[in-house]
Amino acid sequence: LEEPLIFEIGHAETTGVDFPTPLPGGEGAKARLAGMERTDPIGLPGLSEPETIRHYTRLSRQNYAIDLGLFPLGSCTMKHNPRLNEKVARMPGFADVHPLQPVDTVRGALEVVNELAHWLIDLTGMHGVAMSPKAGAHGELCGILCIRAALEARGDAREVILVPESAHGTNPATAAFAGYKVEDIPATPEGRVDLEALKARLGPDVAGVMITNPNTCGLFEPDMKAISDAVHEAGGFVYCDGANFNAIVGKVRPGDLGVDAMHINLHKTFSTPHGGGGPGSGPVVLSEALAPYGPLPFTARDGDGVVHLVEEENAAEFDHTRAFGRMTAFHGQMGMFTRALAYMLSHGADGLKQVAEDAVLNANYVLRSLEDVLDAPFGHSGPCMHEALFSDKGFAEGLSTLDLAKALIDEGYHPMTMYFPLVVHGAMLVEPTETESKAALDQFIMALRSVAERAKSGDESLKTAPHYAPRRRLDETQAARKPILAWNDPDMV
Amino acid sequence: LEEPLIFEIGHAETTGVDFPTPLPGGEGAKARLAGMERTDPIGLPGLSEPETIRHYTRLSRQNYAIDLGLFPLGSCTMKHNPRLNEKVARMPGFADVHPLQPVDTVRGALEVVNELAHWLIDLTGMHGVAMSPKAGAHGELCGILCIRAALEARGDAREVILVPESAHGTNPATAAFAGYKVEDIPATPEGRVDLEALKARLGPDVAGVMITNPNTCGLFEPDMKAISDAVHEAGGFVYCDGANFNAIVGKVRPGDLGVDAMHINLHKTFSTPHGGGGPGSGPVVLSEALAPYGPLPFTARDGDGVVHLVEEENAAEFDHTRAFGRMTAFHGQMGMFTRALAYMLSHGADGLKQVAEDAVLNANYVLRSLEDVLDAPFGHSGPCMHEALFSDKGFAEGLSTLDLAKALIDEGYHPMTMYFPLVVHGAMLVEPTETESKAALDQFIMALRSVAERAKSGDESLKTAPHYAPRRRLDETQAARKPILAWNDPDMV
Amino acid sequence: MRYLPLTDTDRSDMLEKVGAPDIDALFSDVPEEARLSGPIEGLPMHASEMAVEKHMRRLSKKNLAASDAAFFLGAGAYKHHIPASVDHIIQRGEFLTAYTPYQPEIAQGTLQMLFEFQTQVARLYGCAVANASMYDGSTACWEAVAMAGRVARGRKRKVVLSGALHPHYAEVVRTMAKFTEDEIADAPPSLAPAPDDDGLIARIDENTSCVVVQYPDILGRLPDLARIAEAAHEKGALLIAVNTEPVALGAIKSPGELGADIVVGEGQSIGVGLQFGGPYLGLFAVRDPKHVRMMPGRLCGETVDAEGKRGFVLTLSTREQHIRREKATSNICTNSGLCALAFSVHMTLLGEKGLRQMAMENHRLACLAADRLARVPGVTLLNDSFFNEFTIRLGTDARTIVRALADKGVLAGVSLGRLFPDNPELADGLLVAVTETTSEEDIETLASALEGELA
Amino acid sequence: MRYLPLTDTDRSDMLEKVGAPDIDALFSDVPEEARLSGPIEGLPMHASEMAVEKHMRRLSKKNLAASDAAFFLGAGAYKHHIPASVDHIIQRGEFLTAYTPYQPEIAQGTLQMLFEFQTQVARLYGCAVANASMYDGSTACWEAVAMAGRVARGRKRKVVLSGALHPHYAEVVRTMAKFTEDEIADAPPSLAPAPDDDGLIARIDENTSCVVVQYPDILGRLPDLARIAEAAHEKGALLIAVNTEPVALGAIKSPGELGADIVVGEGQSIGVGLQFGGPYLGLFAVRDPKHVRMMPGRLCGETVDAEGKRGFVLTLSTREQHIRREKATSNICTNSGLCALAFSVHMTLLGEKGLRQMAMENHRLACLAADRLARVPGVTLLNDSFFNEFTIRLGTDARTIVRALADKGVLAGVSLGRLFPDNPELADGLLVAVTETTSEEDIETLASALEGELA
Repeated sequence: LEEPLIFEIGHAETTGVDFPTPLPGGEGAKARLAGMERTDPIGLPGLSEPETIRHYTRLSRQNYAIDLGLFPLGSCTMKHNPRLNEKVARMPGFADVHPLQPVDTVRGALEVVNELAHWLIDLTGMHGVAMSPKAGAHGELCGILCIRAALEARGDAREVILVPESAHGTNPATAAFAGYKVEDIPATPEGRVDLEALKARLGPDVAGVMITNPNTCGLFEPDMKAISDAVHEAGGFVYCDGANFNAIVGKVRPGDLGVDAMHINLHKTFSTPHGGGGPGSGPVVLSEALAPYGPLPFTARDGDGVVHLVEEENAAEFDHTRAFGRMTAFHGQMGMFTRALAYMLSHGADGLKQVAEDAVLNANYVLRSLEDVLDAPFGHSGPCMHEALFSDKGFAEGLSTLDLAKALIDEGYHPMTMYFPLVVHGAMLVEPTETESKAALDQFIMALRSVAERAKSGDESLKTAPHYAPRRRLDETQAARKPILAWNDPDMV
Repeated sequence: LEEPLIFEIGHAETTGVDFPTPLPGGEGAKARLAGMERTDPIGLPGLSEPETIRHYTRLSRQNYAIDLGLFPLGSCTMKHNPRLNEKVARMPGFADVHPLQPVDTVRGALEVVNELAHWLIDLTGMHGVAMSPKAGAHGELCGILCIRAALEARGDAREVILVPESAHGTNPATAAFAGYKVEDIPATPEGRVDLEALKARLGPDVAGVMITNPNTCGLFEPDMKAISDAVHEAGGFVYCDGANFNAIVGKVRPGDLGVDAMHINLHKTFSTPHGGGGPGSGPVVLSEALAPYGPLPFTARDGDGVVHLVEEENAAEFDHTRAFGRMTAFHGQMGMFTRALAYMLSHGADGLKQVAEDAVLNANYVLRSLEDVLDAPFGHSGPCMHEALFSDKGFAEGLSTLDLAKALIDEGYHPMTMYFPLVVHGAMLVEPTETESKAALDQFIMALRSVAERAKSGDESLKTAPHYAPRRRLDETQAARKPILAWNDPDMV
Repeated sequence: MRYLPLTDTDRSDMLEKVGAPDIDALFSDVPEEARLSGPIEGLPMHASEMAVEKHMRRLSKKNLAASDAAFFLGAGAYKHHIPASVDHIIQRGEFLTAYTPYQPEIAQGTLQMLFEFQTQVARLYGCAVANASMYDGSTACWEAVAMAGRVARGRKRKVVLSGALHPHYAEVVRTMAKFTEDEIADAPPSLAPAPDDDGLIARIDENTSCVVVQYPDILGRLPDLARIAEAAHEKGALLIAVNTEPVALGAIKSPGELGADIVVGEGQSIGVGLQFGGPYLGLFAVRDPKHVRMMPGRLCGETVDAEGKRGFVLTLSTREQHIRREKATSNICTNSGLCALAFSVHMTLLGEKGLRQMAMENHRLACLAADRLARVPGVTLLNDSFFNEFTIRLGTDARTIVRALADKGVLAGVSLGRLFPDNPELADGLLVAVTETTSEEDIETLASALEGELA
Repeated sequence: MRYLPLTDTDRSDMLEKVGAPDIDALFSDVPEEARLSGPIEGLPMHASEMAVEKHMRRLSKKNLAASDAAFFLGAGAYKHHIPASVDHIIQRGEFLTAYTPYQPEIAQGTLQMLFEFQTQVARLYGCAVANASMYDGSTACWEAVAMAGRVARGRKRKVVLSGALHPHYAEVVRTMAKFTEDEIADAPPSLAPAPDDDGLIARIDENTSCVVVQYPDILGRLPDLARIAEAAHEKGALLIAVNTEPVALGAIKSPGELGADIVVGEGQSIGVGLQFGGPYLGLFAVRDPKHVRMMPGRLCGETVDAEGKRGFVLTLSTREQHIRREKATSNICTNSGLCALAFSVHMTLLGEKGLRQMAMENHRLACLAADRLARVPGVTLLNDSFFNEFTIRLGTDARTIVRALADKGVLAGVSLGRLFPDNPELADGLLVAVTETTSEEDIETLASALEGELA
């Protein structure tokens, strides 16, 4: 059964919410709307509660999700989302408090923020943390703005940010958004940042570098400390993209490698649900050099152990007058903080270390189980971190990474990350995460092996895959050429 | 992907629950298990939390459910289950209280039971209610035991219960379980109880009758009052099966028709979820004659408005020494009471009347929309109540009600009730309920019309339906002949 | 009305289609004098979700939730920690709003779950076959007694109950037996450190269809099931073992292993929660597969579909009421499906390792509590043996003490006076249950409160 | 470790397969001196679900939940009743644990929902096209300013902010503008009964890329958007309307209808809840379809699949960072997906009828509250016009009063002193929000408490 749109089944006069009949007349009923009363129809269809539940339940069943199977998206870290965290986030003292309540009525909430901040600082070996960024990309912007503020504070305007060509698209976009010119750093044939090329480019115009470590080829940058030292020596700062922190949490602290700022995607490393595209949360840990520039608001514990909210009003009391400003209206993603903290407390320091170890073990297991049928361009470089990178080398003429990925859907799996990183042709980046069992990996490996063999032997049916999904391949070109971005009643067209 | 059994993927050493490592030694650790320590393996596989969520999520998707579509099961009343009720049932003051807590610590819970009891009494026009029965059939037993206790109290042992041939199987089973002989009452060609035949059979050996009204043919018994009067005159009692109360709630009160006892399936009329087979809840409303014999425990409000729990200990204080005993360990299905009460408060007296009206309107709409393609044996008797009855008359040779029902699965619907009531050949009993929209009914009618036409034209593909369900027809004969009722490790066989 | 999708336009269109002038025309079979013209008087009109939620929350807050107190109640219902994922699963619409799986092609989710559940229960109980669940422990107990009567083909009419069977369970059996005319042989319980197995065995005779023994018993003690089984079998009677705390079976031998023929019990501890007494989960299993066709309740079995794929169906339904009517083995026509799911999910999360750890943690804390409470002046510990629940004697009516402590936010346990109101000699007994949710601070709170009250 | 499925046996089997002697061999790229040998010090070890839940519950209880108080806070975040079915839907694993719908064949659930959401938002705002959501209202506001700069192709560098724009929103714009070098023209708000539309219009000039006006404004007043739009368009500037209370748009004309070019706002009121400030839901729409390709954020569009069936995809991604990198319209790479779902479900339940009823109920109660509070000695009502939030003046520092009332369990509103710490002349203002969750008793409680405090 195809599920119609709410606009096709709902009615303006139907509602799934009952309101008391308003008292007619009465002193309070006088409208004070300055003559702006909305008179024309809005065009919002309503459904009764049974119809609503059914509509969304049916829609949901057209989605793939972690709860249904392995999600091998490299660099996206789709891991299990514990249900305890959902329960915790809904406790009334967290879910039902207003951001502007008097601080004495929200001390417990502030303690959550502060406790989480300290976990993040301890796990990364950094000095401070900006909690308010709303997502990873927002955190990147926050980190870059800290760098910019620190440079301006010393009267040292610089205009270039260096970004490796393997970086996530958000890195250059962020740097540009913050007003920087972006320049590429090349990669070595082993998939690492070319240290010498980087050193050669450093100079008084370079504000900093944005490095992803582990990088998007799934490899740890062994020269990280040398990179940091060189950048610092040249007067710049080191931004580390924390997207892949899951691979190293508890095993190595970015602060020990000279990083100045790093955002942490709470959903990747600390299991807040992805939700079909958000909401995210991107706290940014900061080195001693950058911490004074972190944005408002944030939390701080005083000598008596009381946690305070530091805002414009009281920044001076907390010696934080150099804050570069404010990134968002309120205090950040509380609903994600409670989940992430519950996750950290559940795992503890020992469990988080195990997370990294199992994530890396699972990825290497996938790499070594498939390198005989799929080309692993950096397989010879040694172990990978939490994701295994393959290329389309050896595929039959006319078959692409996309075809293989779509065929994987018919095997019951979400495709892996495709065509990223850009440095590898037809890249396929597979990240199983630590929450997959060996049995689940073995089944996935078998499926991927089978489609890989079909891709190499030239099985043309791959080109029309998927065949068993709720939809066949969708016409994305038409969607972009003649965009239909809202429903229009066909009877009215 | 086929979902394996937990025994095929789990391990004895895997667990999805963490416990603190027990303190070694210590005064408390001495085992006082009388030498009964369990030593042999139990054979219980464990799964980690991610594996558990995935196993049950995948399993769930092999089910049909109200949340996915219309559920036309006659007499089973599969209606929408409001989510507010789920939330209410989980409030800590209801979900997290022990049945034996001191009554001063559970007054609110007792008020729920008492408030619900009063709704049930008012809606049925009865005198009292036994709240503890755990399900409809348990309630039937409770009602029959009340009748037996009342007869014994007046020294009048009677041994026969009369049951119409169209009755639910639970009716004769219950009467037999309570030690009665069961005799049939015939039906008229119009699908009603044969009043004259009933009167003829009444006598000093008849303890009572068990009538379903509206009956299982979907018709209201217009002679109900006359039946009650005749039974009472003969010294017996009238038990009414309340399974179909949904059709008449708010429109007529069984107490006004002379009923002495009636169970109410909370899930049918008052929307507690069916849960794939339970738990149910079957409070029994009682007439003035039977109320003194109702079982313990129950609740009662005193003159000061305080609600008490009446148990063995204090039955005398509440003038209830004639209770026939106790049907269950505690006080009934609290988790269902909270849901049902929330539902009643939501609908109110006006909404419940509308429930009955819409349920009956929907059923008549289905009846009249399909009687040209499906034989409606009592269609000429006038309007039906909340369910429409059809027969297999006119099907092509070799095709049965079962075939039509299984073909309906391929159209995206759960089959209707089949081969019940027994008084109609190849019966199909369709109950849409009041929570279906006209659009949903129209779509269902179209689907049923199409399979009915195929059944009449002799489409052989019906015999192997369903074709698009998670399973084809299952071999029930083999299941019963060589029962496999637990998993045995094939490696151990 | 948020749950009713029909609009007024729909209603008049549909009335026209069915040829009725108004809605009351469809109720013409209801005698006019009985037909109600307006909403029933004395009841409120419809209310918004917000208003209903507020009302129910107000009632909820008038109760003391177990988690808000130092909590020690047991006696057949135990407070355990239930993982959040259990509730997540049982709220999946596909489980919550599904019907009884009579159409197996579109109910494999529920059916496979039941098959797994039956296997888990059978293994926990040391039995061959378990059914798909009953209403609760007390009704399962009665069904076991009725089944024993069927096994004896009505030739044995005596049912021997242990005096230390949960008094509510015994009362349910007595209530039902009044109508089946079985003779109930029971004995008052006595406050002894160990159960009176000898006295029980002495009451078994050739006319006995079954012996019903609770394990651990209502006072927390462990009877010698193996010895009782032997004695029962010698007289041709079945041993029915009743267990109200399944967690115990992670630490002590299963009743099946010790010779019980039918094992029944309450499954509430695993996955279900307190809920003021219901819905709970009746467990029912038989040791000998030859007794399967005498069992009450639903059974799920493995089979294959038309393509040979493994699948599951409800089976042996010729025992059941919808087929056999008055000749059915029971009138039961539901199981406790969603509670069985909760049990099965929780048990799957636990696994053997988790269940054993949970049991040992319960026992460890119970030992700690027993020793601590025994040091309170005026308190004596009754039990020689126990798992997570034991009896202490206070030397004064425990009901009074329980009520006094409740006023201080301490839910101290279940007084034997409440359970056995007709036995004044038990009145100074207090049943104390301890689980993994009990903290050492809770134990200290109870001990201090008792010290204060008994001083 | 309950979230980690690998057993120790699995681990050693797998290490063997990958040819590593131990797990540390897989971390050989990490310089040995930086590699940590054991768990990080100073952090606790793993804990049971029960222990974590207890800890978090303890922290939760240290807060005063809005539902446990007479509650009147607004200023960009509103407490509304959210139907229970909204939370049920967003907890479906298929929505909760799905990824961004880049693989449309297996993400039609999320995609169709987003298409419906976009349409709902566009209609609510009176616009042609809405995107699939942003982080929150304040960042959406900044994105709108940045977009206006793109529309002006960098040729206009002045951004005119209304003084009655939420100060946190203004601060976000100011923070970001520091780096884009836009000139921000704003003005302090004044405690006048109506917004200073004239003053705002006077600040618009030929170099102005956009004018940002909140509607209703931070003090609850209704600016004359149509007039401002006309003035802006005359100078070639775009009007950006900011709405922080979508419920208002059930009662008052949409910004698009009144001529706003970009409409942004906070969607939290519908479906999302308070959550101490996040996650919230940024709404973003444009009136003129020709501006679509300048928009930031994700867009979902309709198309067909290879069989011609209707389907939905993320589209126009050439605007986005993962394709365009440093040339993207924004660096944003998420939307607030699950919050958008919550919004869309709640809006579907409401429908036009429900939204209008909800709006009128909010307004009715707000009128009632305004009139009641105006009768408190010492209190003056500022607003000529308002929807569900208005400003009262207390004649004394409102911050002190708010804190004093909080101690009595009354959350009286947001003091202007907290919002505008640098403007002492606003310090006696208190912003009071009233919604359908406010009872008449709550209003009376606040009025009496104020009477007591101001006496």
